Amino acid sequence: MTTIEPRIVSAGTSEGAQELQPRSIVGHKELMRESGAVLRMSEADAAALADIASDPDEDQTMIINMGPQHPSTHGVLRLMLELQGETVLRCKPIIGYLHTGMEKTGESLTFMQGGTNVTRMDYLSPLNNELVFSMATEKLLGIDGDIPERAVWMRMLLSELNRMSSHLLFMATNGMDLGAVSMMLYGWREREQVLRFFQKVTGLRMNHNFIRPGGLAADLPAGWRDDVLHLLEEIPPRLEEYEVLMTGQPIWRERLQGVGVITQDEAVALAATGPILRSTGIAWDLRKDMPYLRYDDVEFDVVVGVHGDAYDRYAIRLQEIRESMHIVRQILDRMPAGNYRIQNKKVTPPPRGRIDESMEALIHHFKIFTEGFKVPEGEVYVAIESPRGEIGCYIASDGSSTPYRMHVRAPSFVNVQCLPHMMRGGLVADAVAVISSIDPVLGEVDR
Amino acid sequence: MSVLRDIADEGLGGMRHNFLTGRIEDLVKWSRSRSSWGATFGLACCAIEMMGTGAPHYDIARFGMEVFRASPRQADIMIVAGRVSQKMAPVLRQVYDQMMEPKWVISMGVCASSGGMFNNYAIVQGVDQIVPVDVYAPGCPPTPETLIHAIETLHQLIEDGEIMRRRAATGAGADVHIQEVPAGLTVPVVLQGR
Amino acid sequence: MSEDVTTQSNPVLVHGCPSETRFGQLVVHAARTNHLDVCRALYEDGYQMCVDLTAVDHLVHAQRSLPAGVTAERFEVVVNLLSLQHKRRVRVRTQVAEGETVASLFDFYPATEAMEREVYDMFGIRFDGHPDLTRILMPEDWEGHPLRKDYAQGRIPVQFKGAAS
Amino acid sequence: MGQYLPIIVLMVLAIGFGAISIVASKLLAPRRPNSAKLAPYECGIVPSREAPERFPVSFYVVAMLFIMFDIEIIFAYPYAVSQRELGAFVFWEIIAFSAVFFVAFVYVVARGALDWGPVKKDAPLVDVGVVAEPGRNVRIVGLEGRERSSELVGSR
Repeated sequence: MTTIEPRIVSAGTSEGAQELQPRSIVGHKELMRESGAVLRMSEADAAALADIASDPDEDQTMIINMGPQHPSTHGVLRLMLELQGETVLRCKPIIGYLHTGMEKTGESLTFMQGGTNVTRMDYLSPLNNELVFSMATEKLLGIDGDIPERAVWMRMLLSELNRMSSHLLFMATNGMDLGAVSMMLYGWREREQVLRFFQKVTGLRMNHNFIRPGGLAADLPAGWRDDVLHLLEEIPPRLEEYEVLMTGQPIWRERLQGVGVITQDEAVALAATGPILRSTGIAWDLRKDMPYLRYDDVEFDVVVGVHGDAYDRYAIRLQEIRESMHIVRQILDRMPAGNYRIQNKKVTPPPRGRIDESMEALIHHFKIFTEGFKVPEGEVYVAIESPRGEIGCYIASDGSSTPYRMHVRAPSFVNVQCLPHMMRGGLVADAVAVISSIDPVLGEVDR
Repeated sequence: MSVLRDIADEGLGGMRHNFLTGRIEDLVKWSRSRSSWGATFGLACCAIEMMGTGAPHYDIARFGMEVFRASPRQADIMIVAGRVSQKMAPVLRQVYDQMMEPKWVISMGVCASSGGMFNNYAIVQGVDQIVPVDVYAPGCPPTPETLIHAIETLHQLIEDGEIMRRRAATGAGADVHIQEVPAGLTVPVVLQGR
Repeated sequence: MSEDVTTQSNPVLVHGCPSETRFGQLVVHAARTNHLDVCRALYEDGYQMCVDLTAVDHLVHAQRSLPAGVTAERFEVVVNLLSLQHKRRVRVRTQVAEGETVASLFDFYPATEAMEREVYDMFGIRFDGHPDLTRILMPEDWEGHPLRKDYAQGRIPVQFKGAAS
Repeated sequence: MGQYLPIIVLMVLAIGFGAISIVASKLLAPRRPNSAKLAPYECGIVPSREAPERFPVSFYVVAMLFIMFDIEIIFAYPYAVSQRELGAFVFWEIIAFSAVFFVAFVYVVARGALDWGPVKKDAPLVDVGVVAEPGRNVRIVGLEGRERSSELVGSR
C-alpha cells in the first residue's frame, strides 16, 4: 500500500470555491438556498430579498471578511458577510483554520493515550470530551456497567463543575462582545476559582486527561469537600451581580432580544443541540432524556426559553450555572466511598507502590502503558450533554489497542452552520451578538 | 552626516551609542518595553490561558500590556497562542507583515513552538518556520505564570537591547527559550541577569 | 450490557435492509442505491434530527462482522439519526466502493450540508445532489484526502522514539 | 488684550502637542514599508477584490443631519456666552432659529432616514410555547421585559 505523503502547501489566503461567491456569479437556486429559502422564508419572501439588482458593475452589496483573526469570532472562525449598508444579506462560515487532524492522530494513539488527544478538542470543557471518549471505550470493552460508584459520581461532579466554568467564560465573552467589557473581569474572577479547584484535583487548569477508560486517574484530594462548598457559597451572590449588570439593563435586552431568532423546526432541521435547541422551546437535554452516569438519581430542571433568540440563550446559560450548582450540592451529599478506578486487571495498571515489589506488576504496568489494552472488535456511538450541546464519540475498533476510527460529533461544528440562518436580515453589530450567543469553540469545530 | 541617515531609516533607536544620544536610546528602549501591547492571535487552548493572563487574577496590565489590540497596526507583541494549522499559516504571515515595527513574537505553548503532540499533516511544526520568534514559552497550555515570565523576559531583553543585537546578528528571532514556571507558585521568579 | 448482536443468518429487515442492535442502538445496513430511500423512510418514522454523518475507510481492516447479505466495500458512510419523541437513535451504515457517489441527504436533513462536505474533504466520497460540495477543513488547493488509510500521517521524524511510531 | 491670552495659550499648547507627536513618531519609529503594511487589513486575509466605492445613501443622510445640528450649535454658542446682555428678544430669536432646524429634522426622520435597522427586527416574536415531556420539571427563562402569549403548550 503506497502511502501518499502530504504535500505542505502555503499558497495565498484565498480559499477559492469555499468562499462566498458574489451575487453576479451565484445561480438563482444557490442564492435562494443561501438566503435561507430552504428553511425559513416562503419562496416569495426569499425571492424578494434575493433578486436585488445583480448586474455586476452596479454592485449594491459588499462582501466583507469577518476573518480568522477577529476579536469577536471566538477563535479562528471566518465569516464572509454580504452586506447591503448595515444589513447582512448572506453569510457563509469558512472553517478549517484550526484543523489539527485530531481524528487522524486518534487512530495512531492507543486507547490509554486517546484522552490526551480528545481533551484538546473542546478546550472550554475538556472533561466532557474525556468523559464521552472514556464511556465509548468502556462500552466497547463491555465494562461500562461495573465502573465503581465513586468513579461515576466523581465524573458527574467534574462534568458539572466543567459546565459551570464553561458557562462562566460564556458570560465573560458574551458581555465583552456586546460592550460590557467589565463583564470579562467578573466572569474570569469566578472561572479562576473553579480552575483552581480543577488544578487541585487534576493537577492542571485545562487539558486534564483525568477521566480515563476505566475510571479516573486519581482520587479526590483531602479537603475537596470544603473547597466545593466554598465555591457553592461564593458564586451565587456573584450571579446576582451579573443579573444586575446585564439582565436588568434595557440596553442589554434591546441588544439581544429579537436577535438571531431560530424557530423550532429550523433548529431540529439543522440538528442544533444544547442551549440553541432549548432556546426555541424544545426541552431536550440528554442528561434528562437519555440519562447517563447517575443523572436520573439527581433532581434538576431543564432550562428552556420560548423565543429562540440570543437573549434566551444568554438566560438559559445563566440559569444552567445555577442548575449545575444545585446538582453539585446533591452530589456532595451522595458521594460514596470506594475505588476511583475499576479493578479489572486488563484495563487498570497496578498501583504505583506495587510496581517496586512484584515483577508481574512491573510487566503489567509496562505492557499497559506501552502497548495499551486490546479492545474487542465492534463500533459504538455514545453521546452526552456538553455545555454546547450533544457531543458524541463514534469509535470503530478492529480488536487492536488503537481505535480503527475515532470520530467525535462536535456540537459547535453543527451549531456554527446555524449562523447564516440566524444572521439573515440582521445588522453587522447583531452578527457579533449572534456568534457570541452560539458560543462556538473552534477547537472542536475543526478537530 | 551619518547621524541624520541613521535617524532617517532607523529612527532614534538606531543611532549609534555615544554620549550625546546614550540617554535618548535608553529612554526609547524603556518606553518600548514598558508599554508594549499584545496582538490577539488566540488560536486554541493557549488562547484561553492568554485571556486568563489578561484577566484580573494574573493581570498583565501591571507589565504595561494593558489591552490586547485586535488590529496589527496598534500591536507590538504578537503572542502566537495555540496550534497553527496549514490553512492558518499564510494568514499568520500576513498579520505579522501588517504589524508595525518594532514588533516581537512570543511563541506560546509547545504546539506553536514545535507542533507539540500533533505531529501530523495539519499542523505547522513550529511557528518559527513562518515568523521570526523571540521568546518560546513551554507548556500545554503554559500557565499564566509561565506566560508572564515569558513576557517579562521579553521586556528585559528589549530594555537592554539584547533583542535588537540578536536579531541583527541572526536575521531571525532572538530565539530565547524559558523554563516552565509551575502553577500556583508562591516563591518569586528571579530573572537571571544577562 | 454486552453487545447483543442478532443472529447473523437471518437479520431483522428494517425498510428492506438487514439490521442489528449494537449496544442498545439499532444499526441499519443500507445499500448504496437505497441509502436515500432508507434515510427518507426513517425520517418519516420520526427520526427528524440527523445528528451526525461520517465515514470509515476499511482499506486495511476489511473483514468486519456484517450481517448476511451485506457486501463489504472499502468506504462506509455512517449516518446517525435521533428521534426526539421516542428518544431513540438509529445508525445507517452504507457500503460505498472507491470512486462511487452517494445520494446527499440535504433535502430533508439540511444539517448534513457541512457534514457531507467534511466527509468529501476527508475521504473523497462525492455526494450527488449536494448544493455546495467543496472542501471544508483543508485549504482549497490541498491534494489528497487525509483521513484515508493510504494517506500518511505526515509525521516529521523526531529524535526520541515514540512508543507508537 | 488680556482676555485673549488664554485663547492664545490654548492654541499654542494644541499646536505644540500636535507637532510634537507627529515629529516624535517620525523620529522614533523605524520605517520598513512593505506591501502588506500598505494593504487594507482584512482580518488576516489578503484582500482579493476591490472594495466597492459605492455606499448606501443612508450613511450620507445621517452625516447631513449631523452637519445641520452642528451649524445650529455654532450660532447658539455665542448667544449662550453673552446671554444676559442680549435680553429676551434675542432669546426668542434663537428659539425661532432652532425651531426651523427642528422642522427639517422631523421631516427627514418622517421620511425614514433613521430607521434602516435590521429587516426582521419588527418580525413578531412568535412564542410557540414549550415542547416538553409531561411531568418534566421545566424552568422557562428569558421572559424579562417580554409578555408570554401562550402557556405551557404541546407535548411531544
